Amino acid sequence: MNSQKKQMGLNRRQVAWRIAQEISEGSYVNLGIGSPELVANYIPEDREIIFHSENGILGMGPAPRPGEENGNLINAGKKPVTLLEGGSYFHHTDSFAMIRGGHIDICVLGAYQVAQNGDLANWATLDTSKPPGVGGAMDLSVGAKKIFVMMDHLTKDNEPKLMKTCSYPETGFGVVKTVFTDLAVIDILDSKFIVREMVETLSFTQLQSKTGAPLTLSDNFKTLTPPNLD
Amino acid sequence: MNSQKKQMGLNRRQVAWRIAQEISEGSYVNLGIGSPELVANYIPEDREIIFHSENGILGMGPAPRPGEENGNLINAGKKPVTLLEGGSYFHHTDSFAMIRGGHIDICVLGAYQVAQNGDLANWATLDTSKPPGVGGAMDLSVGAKKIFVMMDHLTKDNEPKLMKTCSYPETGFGVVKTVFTDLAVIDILDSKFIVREMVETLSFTQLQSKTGAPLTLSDNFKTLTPPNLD
Amino acid sequence: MINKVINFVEDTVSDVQDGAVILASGFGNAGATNCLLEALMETNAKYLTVVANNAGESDYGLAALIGSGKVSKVICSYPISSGSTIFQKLYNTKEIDLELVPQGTLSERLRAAGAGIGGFYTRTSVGSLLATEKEKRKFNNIEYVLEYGLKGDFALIRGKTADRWGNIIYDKSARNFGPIMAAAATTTIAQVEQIVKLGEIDPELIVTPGIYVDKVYLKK
Amino acid sequence: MINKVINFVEDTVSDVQDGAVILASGFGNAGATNCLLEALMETNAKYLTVVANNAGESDYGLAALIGSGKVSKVICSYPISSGSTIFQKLYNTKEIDLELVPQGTLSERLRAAGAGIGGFYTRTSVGSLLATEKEKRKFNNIEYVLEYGLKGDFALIRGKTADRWGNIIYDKSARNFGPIMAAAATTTIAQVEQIVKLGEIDPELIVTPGIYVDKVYLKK
Repeated sequence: MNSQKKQMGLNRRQVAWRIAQEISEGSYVNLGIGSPELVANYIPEDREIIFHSENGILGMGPAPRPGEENGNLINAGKKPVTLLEGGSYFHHTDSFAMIRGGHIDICVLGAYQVAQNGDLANWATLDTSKPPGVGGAMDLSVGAKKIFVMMDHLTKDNEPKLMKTCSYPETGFGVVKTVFTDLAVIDILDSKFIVREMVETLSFTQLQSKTGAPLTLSDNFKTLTPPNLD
Repeated sequence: MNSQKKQMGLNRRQVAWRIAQEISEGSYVNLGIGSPELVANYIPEDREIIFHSENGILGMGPAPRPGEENGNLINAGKKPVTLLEGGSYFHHTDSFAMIRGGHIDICVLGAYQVAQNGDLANWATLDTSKPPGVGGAMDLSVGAKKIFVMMDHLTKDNEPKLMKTCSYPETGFGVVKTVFTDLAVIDILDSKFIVREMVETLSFTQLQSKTGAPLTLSDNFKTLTPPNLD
Repeated sequence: MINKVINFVEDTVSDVQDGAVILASGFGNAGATNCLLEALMETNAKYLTVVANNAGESDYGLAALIGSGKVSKVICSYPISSGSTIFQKLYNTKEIDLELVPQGTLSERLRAAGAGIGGFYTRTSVGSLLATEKEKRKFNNIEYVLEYGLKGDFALIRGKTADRWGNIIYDKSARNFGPIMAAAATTTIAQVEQIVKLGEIDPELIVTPGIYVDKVYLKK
Repeated sequence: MINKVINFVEDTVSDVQDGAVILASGFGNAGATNCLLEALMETNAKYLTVVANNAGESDYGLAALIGSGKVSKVICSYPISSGSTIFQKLYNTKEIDLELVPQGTLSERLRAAGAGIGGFYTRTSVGSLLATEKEKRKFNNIEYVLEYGLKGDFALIRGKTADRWGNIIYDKSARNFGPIMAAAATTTIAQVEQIVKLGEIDPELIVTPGIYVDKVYLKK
C-alpha cells in the first residue's frame, strides 16, 4: 500500500526534472533555497543555463567534490557551490538590483500557498513562537520575469496549498506564473488555475478535490510522465 | 603700469598654491575643470593627497609625458592624465555616489559668482544663444564636505563676483566655505564674508570697493604672501 | 550554446525602431561606441531619443548620428563640449530637443531604471532652475528632489574585452557609463576590442556580467 | 604618508560609543568579521544597533556580540538561520528588538545612505505585512513603497587583501555586503587576510576604493 501511495505522485527529483524541461537555453535562473536547488541537476545536457545566487554569483556551478569546499563560495542556502567558467561575483546590492530590475528570467521558489490570482505565500507561517525571517523572497517574487513554484500539492496534513486566497501572509501578489506539484503542472492565467499536465494515476475530479480553488483543464492538456528518478 | 597692475594681485598659479596649502594630508579632493586643476601642482611634497575625477578615477596623477597619452585615461575636463599607485577606476554612478554621499573632503570649483550666504553660481550665464550645460557641478556643490571656490575677485569688466545674492542662476545654495581670489582668502560664516587673508598691495577699503557685499576682517587676519610663481 | 557574438555590425542595430530611446556610453570619446552609432545611422530608424553624457564631438559617432537628423531629443548633462557644433547648431534652430540633467542625477536615473527603483530623492539641483518642476521633499530636514528612472530601449556601449556569455571588462576611465547603461536598457549591444574564451576573464574582474548584454561586436 | 593599517585589534573599535549603529558584513560566515565583532564585545559600548543580513550563528562573532547583551536591536533580513539560537532566545524573551527588512531592500537602503539618496521607491514588500506602515506611490501605474537610507556609525567588514590607502578586494561570494556597508558608515574598519604594497592591486580589480575605508586590520 505504502509504495503504491508513493507512486501516485512525483517525487521531488521528478518535479525538479519537470521544471528543468521548462527552462530554455540561455536563461538566467535563480533557484530558491531547498527543493528548488534540485532543478539544476536535471537541465538537459545540451542546454546552457546560467544560475544566479542572490548572495552575489552568476554562473553558479554544482556542489564541489568532498574536501574542495570553500567557505567563501556558497549559495543563498549557505551551502558550498562552485563557479563555472564565465561566472562572476558582485556585491549584494548589485545582486538585488539584478533581481529587482527584472533581469532574472526565471525564479523557482518553494511555497506554503499559492492563490488562483498568483499570490504567493512563502515567507511566514502563523507561528509566532519564532522570529520572522524574509531573506530575499519578496525581492525575488516581484523581480524575476517568471516565478515558478515548486511545492507539494497538499500539506503534510492533507490540506490544499493551492487556494482561492492565501491564509498565510503573502510574499508577493499576482506573481506566480506556473506551479509544479507532485501531481500536476498548473499555469495561472486570468486568476484561474489551468491544469496543463497531471499524473495519470489521478482523475481530474480527484485533483480538484485536493485543490482549494476551481481548476480548469487546459486545451493543451497532457499527461505528466516523468522518468524514473529514485 | 601694466606690470604694476599685474603685481597687485596673485596670478593663477599663486592662487592655486594658496589653495594647496589649505588641503591637509590624506584628503580626498576633486578639482573642477580649468584653473582649479592647477592646485594639484602645488601640494607640498610631504603631503599625500588623493585626487578624485568624477568620470571614475581615484588617485589621479599628473598629465602624462608627451607621447604617453591614453584616450581611455582622461580627467573630467577630458584631458589626458595618469593613475598613481593605489589608484582605482569605477563607473559613473559609483563615482557620483561617492560625491553625493559626502565622501569627498574638498572640491575646488571655479565660479561666476558667490553670494555672502555661500550660494554658488557656476553653471549658467544669462546668455541664451548657446544650449545650457551643467555636467557634475550641481552634484559636486551639494556633495563635497567642503567647497572651495577659486576665481578672480572681479569680472573682466571689473564687476564684483562676490555678491549679496547671485544674479546668475545658482548651482548650489549655502554651499561655499572659502573663496580664494587673486586678492584675498575669504571664509563664509553665518552669511558673512570674513576676510582671512588679503594681499598687502591693497587696503581693506579698496578690497571692499571691489566686493558686492560687506566684508568683515577676521580676528585671525594675515597678509597673503605667496611665493613667486611665474 | 550561448553565443552573443554578432559578426556583422549591421546586425547589431537592425531592430532599432522609430522613437527608440538609445543609451550611448562614453564620456567624450573615452568609452564611446562610434561604430555602433554609425551603424545606427545607416538604419531607417528615426525620431530617436539619445541619452548620453555629451552631445557628440566633431562629425563622427554620436555627432554624426545627431547630424543625420534621426535624433529628435538628447538627454544629457553637458552638450557644450568644444567640438559639439553639430548639436549646438540644431539646438539653436530648434530642430532638436534637449533635456538637461545633472551628471550624477543622469547616472543615478539610469541606475534606478536598471535596478527596479521607480524613483529616488537627491539633493542635487534642489532650488535651482533645473528643479523648478520637480517635486520636493524633506528627509531629516534637508530638502531633496524626486527623480525618476530613465530606461533605454537599446544601450550601445563600449568595452575592452568580452566572452561569448557577454561578460565585459573595460579599460581605465573608459568604463564610465558602460556598466550602468548596460543594465538600464532592454537590449544592450557592446562593441569590444577583444573576445576571449569563456573563463579567461578573472571572475573577480568582470564589471558587467553577461546578464546585462545581448550582443557583442568585435571592432578590430 | 597615508597609512590606514592598525596593528592592534583593540584599537580598531575603541571609539565605538553607546547607541552606535554597527554595520556588520557577511552572509552567514562568508565575509563576516568575527575578530572585529569580538573586539567590540570587549569594549564598554552598549545599546548597539546591529545591521546585518543574519543574526549570528553558534556562539562566536555576531552571535557572541548579541549574546553579550550589548545589542539592543538587530536590523536584518533573515534571523532564523539554523544555529541562530542566541538571537532567537533573546527575541523570544523580548530582550532584543528586531527590524525585519527584505534582503534587497536592506542592501539598497545601505547603498542609498552611502550614495546620498534620501529615499527611494521599490516594489519589494508592496502589499505585504512588512509594508503596512510604509508610504505607497505609483509610478507608471505600478505600486511602490518608499524606503529610507540606512546609515551606520561604524562598518565592520571583511576583505581579502588591502593596501595602506585602504583599497580592498574580496574573495568570491564573501564580497556580499562589504563594499556597500563600507560606503554607508561614518567609520569603516576592514579585517583582511593580506596587506600588500600600494600599486600591487590591479586598479581595475579594486572593489572598495580606500576613500570608504578608515582602518585596516590584518588578521593572520
